[in-house]
Amino acid sequence: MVDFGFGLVPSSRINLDLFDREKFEALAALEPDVRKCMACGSCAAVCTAGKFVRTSVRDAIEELFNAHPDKALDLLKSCQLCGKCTMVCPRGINTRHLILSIAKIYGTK
Amino acid sequence: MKNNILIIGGGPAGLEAASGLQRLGYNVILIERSSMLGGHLASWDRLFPDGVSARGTLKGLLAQMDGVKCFTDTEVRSINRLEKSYNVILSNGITVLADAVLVASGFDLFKAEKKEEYGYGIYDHVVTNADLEAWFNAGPDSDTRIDKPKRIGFVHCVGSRDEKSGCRSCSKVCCATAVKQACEMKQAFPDAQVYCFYMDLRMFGRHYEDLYLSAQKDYSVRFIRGRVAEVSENVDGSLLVKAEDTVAGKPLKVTLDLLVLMAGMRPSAAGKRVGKLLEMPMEEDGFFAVRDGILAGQRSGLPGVFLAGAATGPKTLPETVAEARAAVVEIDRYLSDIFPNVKNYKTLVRERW
Amino acid sequence: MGRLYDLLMKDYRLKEGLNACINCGTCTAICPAAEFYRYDPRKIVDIVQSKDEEEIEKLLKSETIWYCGECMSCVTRCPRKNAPGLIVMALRNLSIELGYFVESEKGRQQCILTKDLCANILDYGYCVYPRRFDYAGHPEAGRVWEWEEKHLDDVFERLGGNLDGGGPGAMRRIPQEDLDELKRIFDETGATERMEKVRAAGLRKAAEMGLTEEEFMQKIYTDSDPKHLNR
Amino acid sequence: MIYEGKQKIWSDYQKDIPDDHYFYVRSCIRQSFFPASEAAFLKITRQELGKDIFETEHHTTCGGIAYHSDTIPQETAMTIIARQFALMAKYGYENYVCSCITSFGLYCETMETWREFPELEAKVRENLWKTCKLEFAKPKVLVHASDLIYKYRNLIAAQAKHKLVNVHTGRPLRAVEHIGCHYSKMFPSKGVGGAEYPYVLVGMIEAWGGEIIDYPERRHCCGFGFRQYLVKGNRGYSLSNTHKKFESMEPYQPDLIITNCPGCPYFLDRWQYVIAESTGKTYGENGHGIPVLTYEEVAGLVLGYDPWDLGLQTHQVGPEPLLDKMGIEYDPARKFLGKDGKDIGRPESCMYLK
Repeated sequence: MVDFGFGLVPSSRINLDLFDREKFEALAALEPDVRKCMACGSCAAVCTAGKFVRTSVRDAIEELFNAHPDKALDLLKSCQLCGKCTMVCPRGINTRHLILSIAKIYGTK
Repeated sequence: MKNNILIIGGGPAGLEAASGLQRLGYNVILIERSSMLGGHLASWDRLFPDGVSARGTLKGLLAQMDGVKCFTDTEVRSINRLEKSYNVILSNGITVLADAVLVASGFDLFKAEKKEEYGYGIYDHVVTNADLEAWFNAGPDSDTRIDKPKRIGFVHCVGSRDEKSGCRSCSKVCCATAVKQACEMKQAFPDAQVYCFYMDLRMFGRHYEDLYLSAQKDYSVRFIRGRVAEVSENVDGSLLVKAEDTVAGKPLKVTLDLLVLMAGMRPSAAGKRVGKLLEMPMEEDGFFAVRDGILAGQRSGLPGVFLAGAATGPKTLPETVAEARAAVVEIDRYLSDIFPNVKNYKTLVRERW
Repeated sequence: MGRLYDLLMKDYRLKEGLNACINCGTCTAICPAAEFYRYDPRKIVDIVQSKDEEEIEKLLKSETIWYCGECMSCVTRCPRKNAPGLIVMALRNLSIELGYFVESEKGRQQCILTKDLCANILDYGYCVYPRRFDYAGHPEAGRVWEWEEKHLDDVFERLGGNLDGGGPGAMRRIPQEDLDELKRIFDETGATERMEKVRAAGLRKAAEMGLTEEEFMQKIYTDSDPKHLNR
Repeated sequence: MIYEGKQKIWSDYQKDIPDDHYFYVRSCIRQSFFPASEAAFLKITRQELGKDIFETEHHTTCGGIAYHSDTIPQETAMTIIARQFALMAKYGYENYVCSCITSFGLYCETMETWREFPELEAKVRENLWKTCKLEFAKPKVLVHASDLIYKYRNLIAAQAKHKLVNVHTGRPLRAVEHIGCHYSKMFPSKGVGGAEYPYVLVGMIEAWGGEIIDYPERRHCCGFGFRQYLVKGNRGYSLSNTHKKFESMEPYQPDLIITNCPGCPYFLDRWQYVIAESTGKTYGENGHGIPVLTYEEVAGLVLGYDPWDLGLQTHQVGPEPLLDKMGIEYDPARKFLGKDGKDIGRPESCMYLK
């Protein structure tokens, strides 16, 4: 193989065809409210951990839909389960339970 | 002698106003360009937000038309303003001396093929909101483009909020229509994955937000905040759709078996012709101007010419019906003022409440 | 209204390219750069229209504005008739004017681009000149170019070109009087000044990085920090 | 795919292309890498069709690549352009045809900006007089050289020696068309067929017997990106965009790619080489690439010109599979000879790409 000093670079494009529906259905069975998010960002705005480390329930849900569960977990790894997001969610999502459920379904441990 | 009122347009606005004016005792003549009454409602299947039957609603409107002279397949050929009224010659040869004219010319659906990058009329599995309603009406085998789709996308704002296609404004009804149709497609194809591509979800009316929530919760519709930028066709005939997920801030692609374009509401071409004959003022967006958007929403800039429904911009069906009733009141006031000596026979038969 | 925004608005490309953005993402959806760099043109337009001085300054010193390939695919699609590609050009122009471009790795590349392209125009009257397109610096030009480079005169003769020859034809030598006119255009319209400005800023940055001009040029030609790319 | 739908769009985007009398302006990239293509354009238009296409040695670059690499100010580019236009008028022409797509886009952009901001036009007019003592002028009609070949496509077909048909199977050859981004993406009305479904190359392929492939990434940029190629550290961008296109067109098994932009054929050709040599992947049959041709080269082949006169030996992806399908006779031994049979060696062979 020839080394040209540069090569193909990774793509950032979301490919919805890769979405793992079965796994998401398992999550929704545990916590149906995951579907109710309307991406308003209230949770991220009040997030205690988010002031120090990028943390966002909203973005994590989006990443799950976008076939990047690894990124979703990354966005939640600093969560302290303080529950402020649950208090502010206008759709009344039990975000703490949702976060725990995501960890359960998608977590490696 | 009674006052003659000419109503141009046999859609929901024209029908509702006609029955109201007839009931007050006026002599009402309604003309409709096409061969049947009902306008766009006649080709729709179910109505948001509660899914009531469009056919049933139209039946309700038509049931009160007794006494109204209706001419279908009829257009205005010429209009001349006289001192207090209008001399109107119709395409069927009849001349009407109208003391008031109600323009209820409605809207045209945006021609989706004008949004070239979405490939309507080019790619095999791209349809419009109207096509989908026709398919709901006519049954599963009525449209080969809709072939047991497993992945379905809805594109909001097609020909709306788009200066490229000559329309800056919002068409108001497409968001709710898209969400309604998304749920209906899920009912038809429970295994399908359904996506809605939106910029803002304008679910402003009563029960609309419930419809949205239900689409998410009960029908698993995925809402993606991003305008579809481009559609193309794969070698197997499926569609490749590109947008940005603006929540994630990343470009996105998805393969779909069916794409539904939410064609917006544009000024009716036939209405524009009438407007030209009357020299009735229009706004930049092509819809007719009203005298006062709050206090005189049914009055045009011309004496004795009134407006109702989507002729003055995108409206929901309840708004259209309410405007038609408002027009009845406005016309009645106007005619009582201008023709104080004409005795219109007001109905004495009380409704049975 | 802040200073940088005002400076930007003097650029005809911004006047042409910015109506109110609605953040719909059509530009990013089909942007060739958005997929391969950490790049979102929508956000650039949004920052400019925010008129936030601090954010605009950050942008002018950022890597972000150098990711665009100026293909202008975004222009076709924007529902508000914006031209994100033209907005990026105006930002780059201002970044160069203010000397901010050397603060980013991608921005510094202007030093070598300006030097090479302007030299080609002033020396030969062309943006590209084959004798200055070397296989060593362009291994992707292929084995065929490796061969052509060695036999450029013969290849051009064979293909009906007129390399460095008189009169019309492909790659002819452009008469000196015409090159002189190009030079006068450069002097009159700010291109010469731009060349000097870019070189001076580059030299300053090279000194700051402890590099000679040559080392600096070599470095900016080949360097590419992984941070530009997606993981 | 519904062909009639495209026809409707094509009929909306027809442009005025005068039949004759043009001032011709060359392309920097095309001259450097495809000099025989420009020679073929002049031979076809002047000798085969008897058109008046005038060229002066005094014209220069339009500055487009420097402008789009952000190395010269807008006003500099505009004044260089004004100089080109002034030369056209000086030699008595009012129709302007350029060989380069970047130029074409920049001319369109410039004229549009002048129209919108007359004070800028006045400034450029003044610059032009001050620096070159030339009278400001604007072309009556501006076209790209591919517009002209499109216009003459049926005349060329009438003189065709070969068709874009597989002589072994009798089937039309399957062509991918690649339009330079600056041809119509900025100003859809300036391109034949518009921005979404450009017809300029499709028309040629159809007239010469071939069949067009419409694949998902058809509209995507080749990835040149000016600075994204010119600086070595950025070339991953350029390569990756071409790669995206090839991955998308692969299932359609195209016989050739036809281009109208000077840079695109270079990139679509050379990046196939890089992909092959660095990953082992090839997109044609049996280790070959997909031949990438300029529209002049395709027109030349159709008219029976010798492939080596057309410069097909300077492509890294060998054209032989295409020549064989078209039934064109060629002498492999003469491929890399210089003028009058002079031996000038030959390129080294590649590791993966045949």
